[in-house]
Amino acid sequence: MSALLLRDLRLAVRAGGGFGLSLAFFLILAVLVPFGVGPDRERLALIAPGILWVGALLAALLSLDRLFQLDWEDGSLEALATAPLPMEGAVAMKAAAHWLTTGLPLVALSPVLGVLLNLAPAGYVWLPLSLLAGTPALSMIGAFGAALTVGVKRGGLLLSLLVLPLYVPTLIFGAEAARRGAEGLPALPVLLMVAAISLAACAALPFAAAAAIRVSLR
Amino acid sequence: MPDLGHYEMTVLLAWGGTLLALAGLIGQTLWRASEVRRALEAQEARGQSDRGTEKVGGNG
Amino acid sequence: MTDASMTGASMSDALLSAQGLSVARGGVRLLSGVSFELRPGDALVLRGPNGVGKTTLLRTLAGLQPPVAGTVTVCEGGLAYGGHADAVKSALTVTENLDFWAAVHGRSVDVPAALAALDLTHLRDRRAATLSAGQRRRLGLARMVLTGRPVWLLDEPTVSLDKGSVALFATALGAHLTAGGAAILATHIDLGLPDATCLDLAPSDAPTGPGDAFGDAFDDTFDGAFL
Amino acid sequence: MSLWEYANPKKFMETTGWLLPWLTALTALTLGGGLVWGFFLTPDADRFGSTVKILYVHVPSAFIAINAWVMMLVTSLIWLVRRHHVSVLAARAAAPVGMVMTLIALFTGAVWGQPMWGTWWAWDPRLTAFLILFLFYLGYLALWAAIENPDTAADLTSVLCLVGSVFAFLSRYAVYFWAQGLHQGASLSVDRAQHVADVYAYPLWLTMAGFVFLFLTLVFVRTRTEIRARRLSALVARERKAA
Repeated sequence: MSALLLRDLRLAVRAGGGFGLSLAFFLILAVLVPFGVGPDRERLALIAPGILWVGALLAALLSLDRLFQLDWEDGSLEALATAPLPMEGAVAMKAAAHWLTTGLPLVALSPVLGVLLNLAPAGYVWLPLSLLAGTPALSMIGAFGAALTVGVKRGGLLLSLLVLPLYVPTLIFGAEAARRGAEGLPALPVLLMVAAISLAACAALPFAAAAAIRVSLR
Repeated sequence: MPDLGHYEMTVLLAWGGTLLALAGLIGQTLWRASEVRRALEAQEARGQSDRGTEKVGGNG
Repeated sequence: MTDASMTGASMSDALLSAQGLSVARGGVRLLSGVSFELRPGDALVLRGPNGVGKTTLLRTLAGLQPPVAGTVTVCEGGLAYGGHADAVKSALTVTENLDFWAAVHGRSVDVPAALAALDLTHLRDRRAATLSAGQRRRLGLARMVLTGRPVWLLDEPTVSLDKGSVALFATALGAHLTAGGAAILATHIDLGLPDATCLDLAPSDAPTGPGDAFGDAFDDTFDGAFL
Repeated sequence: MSLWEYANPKKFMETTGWLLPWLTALTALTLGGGLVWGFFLTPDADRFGSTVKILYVHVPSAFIAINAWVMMLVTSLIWLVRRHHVSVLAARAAAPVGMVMTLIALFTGAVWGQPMWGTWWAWDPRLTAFLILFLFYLGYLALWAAIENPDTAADLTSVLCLVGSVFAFLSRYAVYFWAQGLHQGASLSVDRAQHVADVYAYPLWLTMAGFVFLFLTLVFVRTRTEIRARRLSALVARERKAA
């Protein structure tokens, strides 16, 4: 299974792999928000954790519809289905590859963008921490959505419609953890909640996603 | 018409919206039911006619 | 799940057997009553007009799709499936593609052998995007050699291959068969395999496929009243 | 004859064939009676004034909105486990009804809260939970519409329904947690029916029964339509194959 992870990482970094795209999107979003909301530093500080969380969520969503689509089109998915590799494992590795190429860079970039939005000092610890705890869930739930829409032509829009409602708990707890951290309130319990959602998603969703892929391969 | 007092607008709006939505739902349900039913009968008729001897209602 | 090394599989028991198999596509039953047994060294060529269900049958044998009726039993460490698409990643080089599949199948020692079998050694560092259709097809077939699995299921393996490549593929397949493997091919051209048995597929006349439950008419009274 | 017998289309059509006239009459009776009773014959409540009449549409529609999804969850499970076509088609039939009921609950809830909150939409946790439920219904129906092969669509939507139910349940608590910060007026929640005085409770139970029967009638009619649509596509496919 690690071979699949390494292959996907190599593919993502190669030209046209789309590695930098979601990062660029996150950066652009963080730049656009003040244009929309106004340069008032107080107001920006208030909304910084929430906006950065929504930005990270949308950036993760952006690169999800290609997760299985490329393998579906060039026959790799069929070859993987008949390989000795369990499909659940393949899906988990794909989600892990997505997390490593998209989730982690977002976590790393979030403090930098925090500066643009006048994030409170404590936020520079808690925002990346909450994103670190939340992005695995974003990748895994997104992989499940991508598995559902792999057979659908132009499934990208449908994927967003299916996945965004599923993102609500992660977003609420994640953004709340970041906000409380930024305001100096006790944020650990909320952070644990986000981590719990991520762990539960990574434990259970590969089975649902693998089932969806087997159905789509029929 | 009962005297709805101060909140008349609110109550009428809520009830009006609900009845409208229910009417729309029931209407769409019945309309699609008859649509599909007519199309199925046409298809079954076509299925019967070109097979000639098939008994009615048989599963062809 | 250890791979049954080919020579180990005893000559008598079948590598793959299908009994009373019937397959469907999009709710319509294409083939029914397909039965055969595949012994080591056998090659089975599926013949029939386009759309009769060759691909659907191969996919059902590969386990990608459940059969509507009948059973498929495959020996341990079973089969490798080569579909229309060659499962080749354009962004990777030829060796990277094969290294990946070798790692997945746990056989990384055979990559040079697979490359040589399909005469791809001189292309080993070329990015797959720059390969011609024929070369990509040969890379896909090299993956089959790499899996080390006894039963090959090949869907139109020789499409877009020139004369020389077809001969190359035939020799690779011949080597696979003499080593005790077996293969089922859906193809139109004669691969010159001496003892290949042919299976001519005819469309099934049975009623419709999984949609059977909806096959029979209803005699209902209610809607007639006011619809 | 076990319950599963009803899952084969022919049996289901025959049974609903004679059942539906009675069910329609019962729906008309209970729904009509309940609404008339609730609207015309109940006195004004002391604090809420006549807005209490909105109770008779808000509470039942909210009740159906939630239970329609539960029914879809059960029928999806039946489809995944026992592969009965009728149960998954019943799920597909129930989804639009559930969605409309969610919309009604949202609309009436917002309208009811308006005098209290002074705005047409306050992020009240209960209403927000229904907003999320509405998105789940939307996603479910969109997935059905996006896939041609009916069996694949049935499987994928059933898996989505299972996973969606877990997240819908989780979202409900997340929203309650998230709305802690808000300072809310009197709670206008679905469970208000418990402490409502008897004179209001009886018509409420009647309208609740009316909505339940309406739901059943609509789901039966729509399921029959789905079965006919499947039979139509099966016949067309067979005709294309024979040609």
